[in-house]
Amino acid sequence: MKINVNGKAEETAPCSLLDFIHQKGLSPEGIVVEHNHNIVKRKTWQDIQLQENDNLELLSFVGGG
Amino acid sequence: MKINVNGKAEETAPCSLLDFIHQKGLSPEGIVVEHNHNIVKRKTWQDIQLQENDNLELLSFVGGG
Amino acid sequence: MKINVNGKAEETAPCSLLDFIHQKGLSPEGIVVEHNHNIVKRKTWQDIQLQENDNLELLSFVGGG
Amino acid sequence: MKINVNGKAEETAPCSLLDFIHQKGLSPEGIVVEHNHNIVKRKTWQDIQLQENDNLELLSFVGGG
Amino acid sequence: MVEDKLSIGNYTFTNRLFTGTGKFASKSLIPEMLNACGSQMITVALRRVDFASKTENILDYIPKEVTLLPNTSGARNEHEAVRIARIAREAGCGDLIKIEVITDMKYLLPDNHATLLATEILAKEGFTVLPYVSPDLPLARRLEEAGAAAVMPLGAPIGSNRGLETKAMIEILIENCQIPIIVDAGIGKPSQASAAMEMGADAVLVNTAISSAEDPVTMGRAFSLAVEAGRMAYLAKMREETKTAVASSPLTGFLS
Amino acid sequence: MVEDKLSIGNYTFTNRLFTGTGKFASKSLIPEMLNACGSQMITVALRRVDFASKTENILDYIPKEVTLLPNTSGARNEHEAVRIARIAREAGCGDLIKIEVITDMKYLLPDNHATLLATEILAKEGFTVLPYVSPDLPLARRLEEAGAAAVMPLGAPIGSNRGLETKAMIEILIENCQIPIIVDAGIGKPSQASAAMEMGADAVLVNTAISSAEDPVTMGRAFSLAVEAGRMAYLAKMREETKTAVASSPLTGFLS
Amino acid sequence: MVEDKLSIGNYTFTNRLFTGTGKFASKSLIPEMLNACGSQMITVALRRVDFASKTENILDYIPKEVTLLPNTSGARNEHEAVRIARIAREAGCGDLIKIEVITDMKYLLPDNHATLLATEILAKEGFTVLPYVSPDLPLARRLEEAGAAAVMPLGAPIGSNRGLETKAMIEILIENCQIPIIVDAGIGKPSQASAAMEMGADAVLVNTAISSAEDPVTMGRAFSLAVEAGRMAYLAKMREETKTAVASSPLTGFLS
Amino acid sequence: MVEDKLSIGNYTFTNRLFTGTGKFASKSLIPEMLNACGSQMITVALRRVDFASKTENILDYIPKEVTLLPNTSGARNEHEAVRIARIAREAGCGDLIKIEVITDMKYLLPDNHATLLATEILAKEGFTVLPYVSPDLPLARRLEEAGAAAVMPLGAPIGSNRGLETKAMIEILIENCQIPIIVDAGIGKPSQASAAMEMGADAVLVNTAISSAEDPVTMGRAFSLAVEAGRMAYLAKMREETKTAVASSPLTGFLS
Repeated sequence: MKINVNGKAEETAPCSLLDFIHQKGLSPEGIVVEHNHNIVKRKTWQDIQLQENDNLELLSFVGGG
Repeated sequence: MKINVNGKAEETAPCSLLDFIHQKGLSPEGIVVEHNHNIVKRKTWQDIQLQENDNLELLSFVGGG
Repeated sequence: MKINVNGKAEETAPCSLLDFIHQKGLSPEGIVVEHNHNIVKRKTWQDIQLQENDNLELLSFVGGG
Repeated sequence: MKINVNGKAEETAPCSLLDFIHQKGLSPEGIVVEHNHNIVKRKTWQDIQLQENDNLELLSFVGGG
Repeated sequence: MVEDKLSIGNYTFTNRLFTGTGKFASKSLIPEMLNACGSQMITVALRRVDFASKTENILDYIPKEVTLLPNTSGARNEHEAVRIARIAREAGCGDLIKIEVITDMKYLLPDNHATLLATEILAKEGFTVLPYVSPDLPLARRLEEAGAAAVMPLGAPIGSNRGLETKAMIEILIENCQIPIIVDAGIGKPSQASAAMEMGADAVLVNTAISSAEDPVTMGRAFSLAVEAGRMAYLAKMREETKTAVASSPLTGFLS
Repeated sequence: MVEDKLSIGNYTFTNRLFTGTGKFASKSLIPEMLNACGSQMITVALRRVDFASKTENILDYIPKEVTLLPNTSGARNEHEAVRIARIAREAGCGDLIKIEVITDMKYLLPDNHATLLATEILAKEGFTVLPYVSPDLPLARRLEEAGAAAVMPLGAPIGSNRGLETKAMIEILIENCQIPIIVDAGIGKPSQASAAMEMGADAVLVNTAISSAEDPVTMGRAFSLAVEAGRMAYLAKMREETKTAVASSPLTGFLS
Repeated sequence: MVEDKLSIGNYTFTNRLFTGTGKFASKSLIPEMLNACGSQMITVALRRVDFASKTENILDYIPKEVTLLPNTSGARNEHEAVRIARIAREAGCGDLIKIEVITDMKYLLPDNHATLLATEILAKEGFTVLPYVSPDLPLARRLEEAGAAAVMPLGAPIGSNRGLETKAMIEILIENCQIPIIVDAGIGKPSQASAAMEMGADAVLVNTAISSAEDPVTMGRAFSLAVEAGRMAYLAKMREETKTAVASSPLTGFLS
Repeated sequence: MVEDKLSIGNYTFTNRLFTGTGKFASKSLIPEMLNACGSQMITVALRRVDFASKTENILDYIPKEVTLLPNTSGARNEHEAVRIARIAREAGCGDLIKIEVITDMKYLLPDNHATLLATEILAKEGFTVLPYVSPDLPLARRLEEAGAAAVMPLGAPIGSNRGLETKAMIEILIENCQIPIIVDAGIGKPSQASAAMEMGADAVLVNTAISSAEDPVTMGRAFSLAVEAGRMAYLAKMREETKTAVASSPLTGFLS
């Protein structure tokens, strides 16, 4: 199915948000997720099933002043 | 009758705004008047009859930076 | 006899420079002495007998920047 | 004969200082001359006959701050 | 050099020193000062007539050819500023207005945001608006969009004579704004007015430093010369500083 | 205002900007610049005639009414300075001499002591001596005793345009010397010349900032206006700075 | 001396140098720098994960005992700033937020008004809000009323190392605000950080001057010493300047 | 970082803040201050014993491990300076001497030439000579040739707290002298001491700013931290200023 990740369309098999993050090779710590424009707490990621056309923003902290 | 001039109550006989200004010993040039919160052009002063409880602001230019 | 100490004339009985310094109630440490315009080392003070009209400068360290 | 002009040796026929300056294509105004280390006034130039090994400094004003 | 004119809205000036009418020991010094410095625009304030002391009309002391710039001093917010501006225009002083909204009575610093709001309203009403502000680039850009005819950043607190203490921020306005930048407030010495012009300011407004000088007429003249000097230097392009020296006389020894 | 004259030795000036002839792109700019700024004294240097390049005589470009101030540039010690001074006088340039003894070729800083020694000799010989020095009060007092006609402290290295970097020390000279103080070297902007005059300098000498400007003629004019402005401000007495604001408009609210 | 603590909202600090994580040649320098300077709060930014370059998590380089101060860099208006703040809090970084709303990409000057609007919203939501602004007293008072925990005025453009160019306006904030004043941006040298503290600033935030130094670890230490020095001097009360000298040794001659 | 030592003649120091004993409200503050700041060299003056007031010996207040630097204050010429130096050495204070020859009682400015003459004599006699002078490169080079162990240029008049007013000239000394440059006199704030070290000074000497502070012990500590900070920054190499901003956070928008 098609979902939107950080502004780009991607194909992915149906899975939970947590699975998706692991597929991307990211470690959940220090990542923040907006799922369809709502911030979703880390502990809920495994319960969120990604749907066709979902919109994800995966954010993390970087150096800044 | 009682009118309000520059924030103070005053007694005056019924008269035109222009007459009132002359009574105060002011020369119309360089004076601006708010009559009941409306700015009134100089040429209309003689036609404005002061009424009981009218509110007048008589203003003029002073030094400023 | 009369000697000159720090620009002032003084009366004193004949004595050694060291005795004189003790008479003045000064502790030799941190004092420097010019005897007739020559700097005299501390260890020689006891051997120096003051003479009529001798000139002494007794100096010490004070606060300075 | 050989003379020394502004630090360089030069050949010249015997002549007066004034002639020499004209030969060099210089206009006397605004030029100052040291002849054998003495400043020589302009009016005397025509009377000065250059000798073998004379030393001349020909100076002029330039821009400066 | 082709004549160097400054346009503010529909007004044109050849003299880049603007002056003020505040704090002169005697009003009769004002026309003398104007005559000595050639300033073509001068500020005035508006207040209730004081019946107690029959104060003469300040306008009587300002030659007709000098443009009046009423200010909104006394305004504590945008609404009062707008009201004062309208009254001033009604008084026949034309449509120029210096917006001054001040709430702090110790440093008399302008309220930038209230000034922006007043600018938006008055520009729409056709005023030629000169807002007095603390130098701030994003604000200055909003003032431009709002239709301000110029921006008047302060150099230092009003009347303090402290000079160009906001120099760095004013330079940024000069570099990034399209409308004229007029340095207002805080300038205490001609050299500071000159420095403002050298860095590219379009004009300066000086009141206190002139009116409170021991000899205001001569001081007015001094400021106008300094402003002209600074402007000329800006146009004639100064060289950069160098760390080391650059000889003005030949570097060679005298006889080498 | 009664005319404000500056006397240096037997010479009198009404214009307090002195100029120099170094580094003009074309010598023909010199008379134009002098005409634009009204400078009444200008420096020149002395060097061996260069037979290779028939250089025109710099003096041909200086109007007769402008006083010449030969400098001793190129001198590495007091002896050379004395020799150059004597030659310059012989050349019919009068008895004015700017003593410049420089050994450091990077910052071109003057040798204060050698300058004092040359001053002692030349003053005795009847020269009107203007020594160029680093600002130093005890030295300046010796120069006075030696018969110097003025002291010329540097503001910054020659030609650096860095401005009044020695301001504090120059102020002390101004306060404590009887003879005129002429700020020389380093002034890069009219505002800096103005500032020097505001603090009480008697004159300034500017060469590089004028000759190396993109438009030297206009820049010359700018400097003369700035010097006049600073002098006027000094005479008209500026008020001190204040920490807080001092209202120029009435402090009362608009309707109170 | 009783311990000198700084409280910002519910947070307390004994070290008044705050630091940033931007522009380190290697992230591994960050913990070394923090260890060398003892800074107790450090800024971080938030951005989209870049799948291309698996960048390590900046948080892994910050010791647990150091407080995180997320900034809203990248925000072009108050709405984006609010959104970033909420995300940062959600990320478990606590409720501290440095509001940074920037539209000008050349000087990176903050949008004071948008910053005020974001502050009003976030303070209501329980954030400990540190707004980064151009120094402006009326604005600072509104930030206080809006519930800001401190005000962070800039000294000069971000990363410019130009120092305390807004000194005069920052001093006015310090004198007139109740909440802490933290000088942020533009500080390039320890002496400038020291000067900010001497005039009464409560803290300084330094990033570029440390991270872009040739030796960031030593530079971090230098800044922390300078900040401590300036704070101590402020508490130990310096004497005023005097125009003339004040002898430190007895003024009498040696033998008189 | 390898230990950073300063050698002056045969003496070596790890702390670059030198202090003075003048003007302490109570002499008992001196050892406390020394303990707080770790200064390793301190100045003392020499005067006639005052029989009237049995003044305690200043040396009793200086820990043995702290090096004494007697000054020649009170000297009006090179001869008195030489005499004082010889007496001080005789007193068993070692061969260090700060030459101070002052004739002007208002600004206490040093007599550079007399100081050079005294330096020539005392260096030949084996003294470790530290001459206190107005910054002047040609003079500093002569002091080097004469065998001075360091040069001590003034930042401003003694005790004035005016700071680094001769900054430009001191920078030139630092760049061009081989022997250590110790900024002495006029430093009023830690930030100024820091700035002197940042520009490459080898040490600073501070007396009045410490002794006349409300809390001299804390102020001593503040100065030592500032000096260390400035030195570290000099060694860690600061980046140059830039006109425009240099982002410390990513310049991209938040979600772009």
